[in-house]
Amino acid sequence: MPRVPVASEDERKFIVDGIQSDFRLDGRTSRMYRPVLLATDVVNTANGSCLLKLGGTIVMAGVTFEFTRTSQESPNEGRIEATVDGSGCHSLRIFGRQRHLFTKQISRSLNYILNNPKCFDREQLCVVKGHHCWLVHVDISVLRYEGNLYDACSFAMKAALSETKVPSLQVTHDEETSEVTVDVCDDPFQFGLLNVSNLPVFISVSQVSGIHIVDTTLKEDSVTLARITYGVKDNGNIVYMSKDGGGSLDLLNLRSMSKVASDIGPQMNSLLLDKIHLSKAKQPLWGHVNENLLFDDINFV
Amino acid sequence: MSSYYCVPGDRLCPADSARPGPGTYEKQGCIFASIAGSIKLNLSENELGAVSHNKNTSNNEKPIITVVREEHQLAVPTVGLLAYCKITHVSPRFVRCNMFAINNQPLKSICHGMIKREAIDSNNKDTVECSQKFRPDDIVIARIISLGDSNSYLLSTAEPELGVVAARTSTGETLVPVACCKMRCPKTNIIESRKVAKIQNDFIEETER
Amino acid sequence: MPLDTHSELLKSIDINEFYKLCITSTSKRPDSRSYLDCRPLKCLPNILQNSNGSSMIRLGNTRVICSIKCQLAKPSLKSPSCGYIQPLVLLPRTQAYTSFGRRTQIINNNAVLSQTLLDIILKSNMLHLDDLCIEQGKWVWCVSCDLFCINNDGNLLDCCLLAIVHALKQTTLYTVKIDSDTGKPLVYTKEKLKLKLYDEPLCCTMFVYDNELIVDPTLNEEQVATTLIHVVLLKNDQICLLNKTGGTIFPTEKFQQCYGLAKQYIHSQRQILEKANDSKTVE
Amino acid sequence: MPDSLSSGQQHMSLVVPGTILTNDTSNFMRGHGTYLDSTKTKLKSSVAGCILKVDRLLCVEPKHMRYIGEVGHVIIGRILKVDQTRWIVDTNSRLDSYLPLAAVVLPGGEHRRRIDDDERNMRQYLKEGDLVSAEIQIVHQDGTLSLQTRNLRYGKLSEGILVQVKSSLVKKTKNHFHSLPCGATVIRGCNGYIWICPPTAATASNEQEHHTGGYVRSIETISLDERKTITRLSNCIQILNRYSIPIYDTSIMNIYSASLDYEINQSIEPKIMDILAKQTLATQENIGTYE
Amino acid sequence: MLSNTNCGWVDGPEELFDPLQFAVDLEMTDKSSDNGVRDVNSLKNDDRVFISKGLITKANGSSYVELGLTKITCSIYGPHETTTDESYSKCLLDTSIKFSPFSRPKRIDPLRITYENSNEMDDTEEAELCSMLEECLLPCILLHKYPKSQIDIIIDIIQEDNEANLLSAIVLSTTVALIDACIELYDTVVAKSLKIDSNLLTVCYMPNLAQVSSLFFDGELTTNELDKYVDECIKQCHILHKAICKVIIDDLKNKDQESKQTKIA
Repeated sequence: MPRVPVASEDERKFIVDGIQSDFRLDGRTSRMYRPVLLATDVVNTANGSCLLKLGGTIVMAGVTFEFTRTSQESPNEGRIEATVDGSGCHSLRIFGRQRHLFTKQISRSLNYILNNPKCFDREQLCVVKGHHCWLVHVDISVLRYEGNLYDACSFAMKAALSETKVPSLQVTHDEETSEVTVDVCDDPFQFGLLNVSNLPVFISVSQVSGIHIVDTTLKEDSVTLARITYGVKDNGNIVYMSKDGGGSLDLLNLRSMSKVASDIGPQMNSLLLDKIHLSKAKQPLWGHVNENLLFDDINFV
Repeated sequence: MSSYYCVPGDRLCPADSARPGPGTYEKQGCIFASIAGSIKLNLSENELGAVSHNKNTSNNEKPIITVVREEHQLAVPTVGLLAYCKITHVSPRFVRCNMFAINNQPLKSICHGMIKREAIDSNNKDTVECSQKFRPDDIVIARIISLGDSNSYLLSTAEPELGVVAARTSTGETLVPVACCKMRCPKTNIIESRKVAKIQNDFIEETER
Repeated sequence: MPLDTHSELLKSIDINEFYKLCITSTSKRPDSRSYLDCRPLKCLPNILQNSNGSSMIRLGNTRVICSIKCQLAKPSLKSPSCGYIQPLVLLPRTQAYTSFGRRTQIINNNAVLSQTLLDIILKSNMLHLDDLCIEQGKWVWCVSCDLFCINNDGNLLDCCLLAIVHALKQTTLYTVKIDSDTGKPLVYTKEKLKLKLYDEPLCCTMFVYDNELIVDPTLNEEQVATTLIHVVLLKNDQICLLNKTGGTIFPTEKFQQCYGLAKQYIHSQRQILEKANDSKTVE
Repeated sequence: MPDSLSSGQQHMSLVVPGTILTNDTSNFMRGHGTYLDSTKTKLKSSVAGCILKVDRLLCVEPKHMRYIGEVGHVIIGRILKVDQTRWIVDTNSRLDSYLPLAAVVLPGGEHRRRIDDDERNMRQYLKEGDLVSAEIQIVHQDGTLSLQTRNLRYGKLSEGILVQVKSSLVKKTKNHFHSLPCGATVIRGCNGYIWICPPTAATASNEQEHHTGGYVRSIETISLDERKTITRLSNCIQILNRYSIPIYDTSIMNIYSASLDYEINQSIEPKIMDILAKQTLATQENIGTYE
Repeated sequence: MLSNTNCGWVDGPEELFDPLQFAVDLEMTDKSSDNGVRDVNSLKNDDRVFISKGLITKANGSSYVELGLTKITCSIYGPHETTTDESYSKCLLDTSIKFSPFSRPKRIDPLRITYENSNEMDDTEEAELCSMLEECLLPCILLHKYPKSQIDIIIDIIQEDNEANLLSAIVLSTTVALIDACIELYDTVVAKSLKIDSNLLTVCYMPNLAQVSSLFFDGELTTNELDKYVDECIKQCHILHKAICKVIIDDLKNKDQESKQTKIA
């Protein structure tokens, strides 16, 4: 929760009244998301990248690969870790000292769903069982924060991973001297893709005076009593759940909130997939990244 | 009387049969305990069960229900309470001090207080000189008049009963009060000027409470 | 007990005044002890499951947990046949939140206490570092004694030393054989053998308050005390360490008195330790 | 933004840092946003913006910048902190601004003594997070602003929406308090904070201000229609800001009337925003310039 | 951060090896240290609770809790004065959780135990526990009763049994300590974790107000299954709550009797 005042008492009253009459500050209804804009493959240096706008919240995700040895406890799995960095974002300053805790919390949540075998199978990152695997970094940097960073980050992560090009390798296994040699094949147009069909998206449901709203803006956060962030798969199953906001909930609210999440989750999931397809189709139109066009809406879908 | 005990969150009684006192809070038309301790009802020996009968009593004759812990109470600086403090720094406009006890309950960690010049003495406010009223390391009783800003609480000694209760000379002799604004060193009869607290019995009761 | 508000107030105003008043009025200490009797002592062996040996010492309100962990290490080049022993005292972090000492101060106290304990252990040769050697120049045991103070109410050195001795008595080591061709150690967790102890140094701390010797100071008393005296005795009542921090000058015959006090004080300690061990063996 | 050039400011020429403004340094004085190069012969601009020429003084006024206050500006600020004798206010300017207790008309009349317990009760009048409309009284050397709300038009703001826009889009005019025909009141703060509130509340508070300066909270809740107008206005103003179209009551009304063909929650979708912006620009071309 | 010399010895070994990693006969020890296996039935037999109060004398309130084999001390400081402007109307919480060097089968390097508060090192496991704990406590403390002040909650994990009941034990100890510190609470909050195969659910619950103050889930379930899990957790919470109340009230009774006797004497 923000550390400097965001809205005065009367403003809060205004917001709450609006939510109770199902008419929010920007005219949305309680179950409506702000428009999602997506542009994929925006950074040459990353294997996969995307720029995602959720209303005023803008995040950029980049996926890079690193070649390492497998760990002892899981010999035939690769490793993947997400980090959210808000240090470049001016509008996150309202969190004051807590700013880093906030981004760290989000990256923690993202890592939970990445390391959950039911959401993402890390065996596809294994190159040689027990020897070599990929260490995948998903770096998400927050460019602008206007609420609901959890969802934006999860959308961006899924979009970036779904169009990530896995460098293809040739593994030659020598029998007598049980040596494994791995070399990257130099053809840039030869690559594999990751399977992220099970990867969930975050749906944060906030409770404001008994009404459950999604995709809260910064000002709406200042009247939020409690918020639960759900990780929802495309089949509506819930794979992650954590609460913040410093309020408490009774069981009825809890139930209805999880219902809301599992209803909206699949919708957002499919919407995101459509966007990903569209932007993939659109990429040839404007070729590779072109910084001064980057933030122009015509490049987004 | 056999006392009832409760833990925080225990429902004590409906809100219309009593008034919430210290250690309790009211929510959803009921009074709950907010600390662990024994339940006390003032102005009526009758037990909890009996209270719920006289529902239709008007507010002022409702008993106040409180929860108390004999062996350990928590001292929180609140406006209107009396604080023991030790003067740390004297400047022309104000006096800084450390509160170490509130209503005779020692604080676990000291709080910073400030007595403004105009809050030192009730009579002839404008001619007050801080250095003539307090000296560093004096022990002073003062009343908390405001939570002040983020740095310090605001205190006042503008009552005859408030002011210095114990002071020493630079040589470490304990001064004895001789008048409302004078203290004398017993060894070398030097008179030092202080804002002396006039100790009265009823006032002592107040601090004891 | 009903708290006497005025003495409490005085305590919070000026601890020295308070103490003087208490001593002069009733020639007893604030917790109604006489000068020469110490607080109730309790010893619990083997309270931790994750360590080779452990103990908890409770002296009045002071509680110390000692955990002995034995790990494998490479010996230093100076002394290839000697193992390591590393006592480490951790004062309660909670002290950093009260007026008692800032953080750096606490860290320094940790260092001082740990060093003193190390000296005592080595000088009193209660255990020989050669016993900790598995294979010369290759593998030795590193015995790390973590002393974790749950609550510090004075007289920490006595407690820590008690705790270490008590825990080391419990300590068992795995038998280790060295694989001849790979040089890797092979650890047999089933077969354990006790750590050999050759002596049991124990400490008695006392302090002087206007020419009175007072035993087993509490935290407040350590503040008002003008000088602190530590006497560490071995089993055969030989002095292993005698330490007097500055403060008052002090006639030599006083030291005889100290020695006498320490003797009886430590005897009682030993008895309690023995009892604790026996009771544990009975279980 | 694509349309920033066609935003009715063609008569001012835009420059980027390092552009040579003039070669004869004798006849021109160096103003804000300009510097003399090492040879002391050329006057160059140090910021990107439009040239401002006040007879011999050459200034360059940056397009995007934090608000730089001038005496007499009507601004809107948010209370950050309550200090001993003053409120610390955020006014989107480089440094925090101050609203001294003496510069506020307190409930119960003009000039009253008993300053000491006013100091104690400052939080009752304005506390952290509250919004005030005020006028800049002094601009200090370092750029710190001190405000005043002595005039009864100013004071605490009650229910409504605050929209933050680029301060360069709000120009000082005679009137900054517009009660628009569509049934809402808009206060255009020169610091880029724009306040939209229902007319009822505004007038009510106006009446109150004659006694209290708006320190009494209005009780009546806002009807849904009023709320809709306010929301539509706030969305429209955000579009104006996004396409950096200068914000006057006329431009606001233009885009508002244009937006009426769409649902309110459509007006946050990029395509619709684009269309609306284009339409308003077109209408303004027809009407002509603003001043 | 403490440097090596600060810690009392200078010539320590560069590297330490856990003997168990060379063990040749490790089957049973391995099992015992592995958590996932025992947790299935842990929700029956791990409920052995031991609670004691007020053992840390300098603190306002403190507690020592054993839940199963997990041993935890908690001490409360404050509410004491703080100078941050954020806390003018409400009270701030500052939690700091640390693992003792011997809390885990593998020794934790004590050099990591600093005397700073937890905000500096913010990506450790301790930090995560801290944020969970704060989330769970915020709804149940009457923060507005302690303006411009701060409550420090310091927790030392002496021994960890399994991750499933760690948070539950932490919350339990904190509640008892808060009660001992006489800080006003809306309710005595209790927490319970269920770990059934790969699903880990933790619920912090306030029984009297029937409010969930915090919850965490990792795994995969449909909403209906999830609701069932939550119900089960809450049932467990009620049992735990009874236990606490009994302990606290007995403790109060004893204290009063003592004080009466002293009055008579």
